[in-house]
Amino acid sequence: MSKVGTASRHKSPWMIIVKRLSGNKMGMLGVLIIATLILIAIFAPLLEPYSFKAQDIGNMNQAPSGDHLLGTDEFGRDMLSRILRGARISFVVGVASVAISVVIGCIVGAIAGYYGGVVDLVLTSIADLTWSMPAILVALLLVAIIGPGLESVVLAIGLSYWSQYARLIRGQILSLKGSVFVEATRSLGASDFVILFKHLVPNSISPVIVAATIGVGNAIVLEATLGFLGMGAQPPTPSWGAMMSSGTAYLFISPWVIIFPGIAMMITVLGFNLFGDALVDIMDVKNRESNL
Amino acid sequence: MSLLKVSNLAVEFTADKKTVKPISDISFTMEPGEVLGVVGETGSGKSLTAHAIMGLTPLVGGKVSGSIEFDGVNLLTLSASEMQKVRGAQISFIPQNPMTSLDPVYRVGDQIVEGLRKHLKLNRWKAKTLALELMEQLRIPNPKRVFEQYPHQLSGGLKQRIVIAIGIGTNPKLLIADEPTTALDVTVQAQIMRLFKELTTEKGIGLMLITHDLGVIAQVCDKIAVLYAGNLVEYGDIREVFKKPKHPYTKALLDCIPYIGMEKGSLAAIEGNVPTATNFPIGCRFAPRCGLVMPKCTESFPDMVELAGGARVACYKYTEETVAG
Amino acid sequence: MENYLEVKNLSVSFTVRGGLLLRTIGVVKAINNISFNVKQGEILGVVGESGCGKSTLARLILRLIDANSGSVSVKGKDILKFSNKEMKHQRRDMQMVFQDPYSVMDPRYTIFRSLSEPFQIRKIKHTRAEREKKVNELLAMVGLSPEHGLAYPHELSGGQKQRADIARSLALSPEFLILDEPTAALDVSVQAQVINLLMKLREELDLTFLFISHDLALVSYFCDRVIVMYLGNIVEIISADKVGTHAYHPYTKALVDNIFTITPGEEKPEAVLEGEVPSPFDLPPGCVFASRCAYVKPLCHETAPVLEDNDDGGQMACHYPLSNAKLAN
Amino acid sequence: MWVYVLRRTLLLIPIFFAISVVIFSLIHLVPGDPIDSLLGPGSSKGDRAELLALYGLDKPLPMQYLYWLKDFITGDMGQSIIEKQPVADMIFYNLPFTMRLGLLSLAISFFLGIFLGIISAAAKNTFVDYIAMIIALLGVTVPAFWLGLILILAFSVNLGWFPVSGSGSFSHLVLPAVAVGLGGAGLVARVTRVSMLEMFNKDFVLLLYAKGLSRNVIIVKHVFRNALMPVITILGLRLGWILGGAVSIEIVFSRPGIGSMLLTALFRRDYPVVQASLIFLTMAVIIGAFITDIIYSYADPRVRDVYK
Repeated sequence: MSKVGTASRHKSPWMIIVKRLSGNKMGMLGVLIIATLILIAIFAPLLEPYSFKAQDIGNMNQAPSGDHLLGTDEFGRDMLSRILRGARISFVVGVASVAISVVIGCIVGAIAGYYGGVVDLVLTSIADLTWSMPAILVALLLVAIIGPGLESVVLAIGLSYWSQYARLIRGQILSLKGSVFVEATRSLGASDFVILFKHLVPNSISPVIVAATIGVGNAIVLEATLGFLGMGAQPPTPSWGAMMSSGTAYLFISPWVIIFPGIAMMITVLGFNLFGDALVDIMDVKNRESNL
Repeated sequence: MSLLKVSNLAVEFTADKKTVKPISDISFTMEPGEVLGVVGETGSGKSLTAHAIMGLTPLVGGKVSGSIEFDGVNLLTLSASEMQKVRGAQISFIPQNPMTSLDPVYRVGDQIVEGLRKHLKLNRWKAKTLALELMEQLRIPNPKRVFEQYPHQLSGGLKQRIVIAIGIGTNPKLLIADEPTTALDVTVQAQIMRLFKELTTEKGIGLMLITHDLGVIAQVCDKIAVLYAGNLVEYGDIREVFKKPKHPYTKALLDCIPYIGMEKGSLAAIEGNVPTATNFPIGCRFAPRCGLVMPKCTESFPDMVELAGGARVACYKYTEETVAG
Repeated sequence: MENYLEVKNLSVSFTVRGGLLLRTIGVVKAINNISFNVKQGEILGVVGESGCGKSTLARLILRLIDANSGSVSVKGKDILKFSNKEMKHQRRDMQMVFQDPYSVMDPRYTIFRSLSEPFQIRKIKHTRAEREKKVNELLAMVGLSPEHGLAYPHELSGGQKQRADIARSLALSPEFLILDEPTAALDVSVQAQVINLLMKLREELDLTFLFISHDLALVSYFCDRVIVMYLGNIVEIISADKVGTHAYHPYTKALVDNIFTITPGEEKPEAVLEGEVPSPFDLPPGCVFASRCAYVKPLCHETAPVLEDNDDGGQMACHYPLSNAKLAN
Repeated sequence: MWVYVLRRTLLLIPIFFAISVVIFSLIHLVPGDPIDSLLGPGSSKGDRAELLALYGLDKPLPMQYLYWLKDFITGDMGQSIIEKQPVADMIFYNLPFTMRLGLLSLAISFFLGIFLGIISAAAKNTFVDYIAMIIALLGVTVPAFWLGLILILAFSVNLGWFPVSGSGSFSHLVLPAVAVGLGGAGLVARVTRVSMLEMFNKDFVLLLYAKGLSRNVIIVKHVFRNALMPVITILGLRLGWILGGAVSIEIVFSRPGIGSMLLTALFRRDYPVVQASLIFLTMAVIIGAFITDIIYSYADPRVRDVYK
């Protein structure tokens, strides 16, 4: 028998992922962007040069300058401060709504995949129908039902995106269900519960992690779009979407009110996408739908 | 002139600043019309050797060194477009898995025609006629119908015949077949091997048959080359090698194969595992598993020596004998 | 010798569905009315080409798939009638070693954890030290060291993984093992290691084996008796030492003749089978092998032969079994 | 094959019912009703009841649905409560604008996406690949409305090449279609690249090289042709995602269309309009997905056989 090496050299799948990530430049850039965003979200009040809601009638629609690095909006509020504060909202909305989607999606997907038959047919049809509908329409309608406000935006986005996770988990479980190690565990007399939660779900999780990472980016974009259409967080909450929405009226006078929040959002979403794309390679995810 | 003369063939891959050399120091020759069996276990580098000769290793980032003289021309000096004229025309290749080796979205007939048109410069009609003739020769039932079918509509045995038709249609001088029957059932395997032998003999095509199955080699080949962990360890006439294997590895390998009527308890095993390219041992790579290991086996690699009768073997047991004798 | 396992008239068919409304496209009789016995302590081989139903048979016996009809009796009790609870208990005694060592272990578990799982599923309470001792014993039994227990499956070679799978199957001290092509994915030199290991374990632990393989030479070496299957049917049951010389069924003989032996230039009787295995959908009446048989006669296309005893203590399903004289030619 | 197409077409009918039921019930969950906004202050209970009866809002919900369905099938989609004109007229006025925008965006998504995907897969890990993938990534990460605003700033305000807003001519259509289509192009490019790279590793590609075919022939005739299958699948599934951008884009460019009509109606709680436009948008997406599915099953011989 050849030597397998010492205990410290055995790498669990998780350790391999961390090691590979550190060698992936684009992935590390994504991690850096996300980490910066988290820090900004936490420390926004300390970083803001001005109060994000302080109005300054004398300095309305100022172009970027030494005083106001990113200019001011139609009420003379400092754009930089508002963008920093907006990071908090985007991050919270992104993570919270994805959490809702993932929980719903995983439950539906696991049930559909494991039990199959009519249950599967019904659940999959619903999920496919939801997935093919424009998320923005679903979210708009839901916000209209629940009423405006940040919480309802989170809920609406969460309910618009669950189907993707359901499809992923279902596909994974279907392909793993027939695999040899599941059969081996079953032949030992293991119960459905043990097989589903100790083997199938943990082995299905990689594509969900990838999808959720990129999903945070998608949720941030959807929140901004809702905000832009006036169905998101209500003023004076400094959501990036709402900022751009109120900025459209002054598009030709003060384009920076539109440009900078958009760039902030672009970098954020890019960060989540880069990280997610890197995870596809690193975790060796085969499912093509996970990073769309 | 030999049909193929491979000298000091080596392939290396570089990834993450680490270089691995899965095959090295491989030298052998093939005469026109000869059937050479290349045998080895997982990681022996037998498929890679075939890919290197076909000029397919650069596709996956492998760097080839040494020389591959085919019909007097060193293939490694040819440009990409010159090599394209050799591939599929003078040297054909039958890949490992017939089940997945055909493009799923084109009719199988068109896939035969594609190569014929490219290399023989035929028009569509002539190429089709020739393809149908080939299919007939390969005993494909109802060739006209099969021509119109897609790969998923054919059985494994039929797909393999189509792949063979693609290979021999251009009248190559050398056919390299990489585990052509491994994915098939024994009874189908026998049909295909018989076809192979007939066709190559009839057309005088040299055949390099790569397989892990010593039984197939014994039945079909004239010469045998035994690879272990990326090195050629023994080369010789098929009857000689099977009757009197020289290298301890060849001998041990032959003892591992069960046969009908074998006495219980007489199956020998080679202890240990085949090393992989990232952890090849120093010296003779078989030394850690060899029953006859000597101190110098683990120090340096033994050179290939030619014994009386043309057999060649890389083992210190024989370098000493030849030096002494 | 006493029978450990008795299989009687076992059948299963699979319905293949397709299209939008999952209409039935066809029915495959994967296992068609099969009966045989496994004697206590013997190694019974099952051999056949792909699609003959040998792997399905293994899964039916272990109730990983439900049979349509028939019975599987272990020591006289029909386990197909067992309740789930009784079956869970029964599984202790009957384990399986799988074909593909590359995917038989959960890739996220260390070998140690995979080998502990049988005890956890059985709710066998162990202290940490006891569990470690038990697992290390299992590893030692199959020629692995405690060090291998700390590895993840992807860090082991195919042969080592197969040893680990054998250890897993032995964890609950079974009486009976089904070996489903345990060496098909391994190199010959490693195959020999595993075969020798299995022979040693059988001696030491007094096991009964059902060995499934496509390799007739290996089966005839390793087993005591051999079942030859073709398209879901048993065509012959033959003593392993008679495979090469006393086959009654033309298919068994064809398999023997089609093996490439390692003796170069040995002249083979001309017995290459033409044609391919017919589609398992809607098999014609009569003998399943008739379409490829070199000795076919009109009767073969009309009625299916049944499995009958022959003079050599085996059984065959053939209207015109090959006489010994014929084989001698 | 035709039987399959027919079966799939018939399947659209239950889907239509399912969708209409869901949308109908969801809309009646929306709090507040348009009657309040129609009634001035100081109006009596009787006025209210009269209006409710006029719009059929006093009946139980399932009844309302059946009435609505009967009318809808006969082409009567009711009256807009706010605009006081038949919903059908509003839909048929707005629909062509959205259709034109949608089709041109899809064309941009498909052709630009495929182009970027092929060149980046063919030149994997080179400068060209990185540039193509950055464009694709930007397409996916940037919201359509923001891109629309930036395009206005750049091409209308600064360069003056295209009109800022409106809908009269083809030049009005260019910027909105680019803003919507770039997101789809990013998606298509990424799927094309991944699926082509996957195809490069298939066994059959090795045989193509061994046949002596040139790399370009292999890439275009074989690898791309095979990679197209998953691209079509994903395109069908994500049609809604690609066209979702059109809703906000119609607002940005002040274009008429189902999207902007829906949004206005949603704000004013104009049920009949919201309902009809949601159903039209959703059915458009589903019919689009249905068409791609038919194309897919025709293009892949393996799938074609299953449905024979």
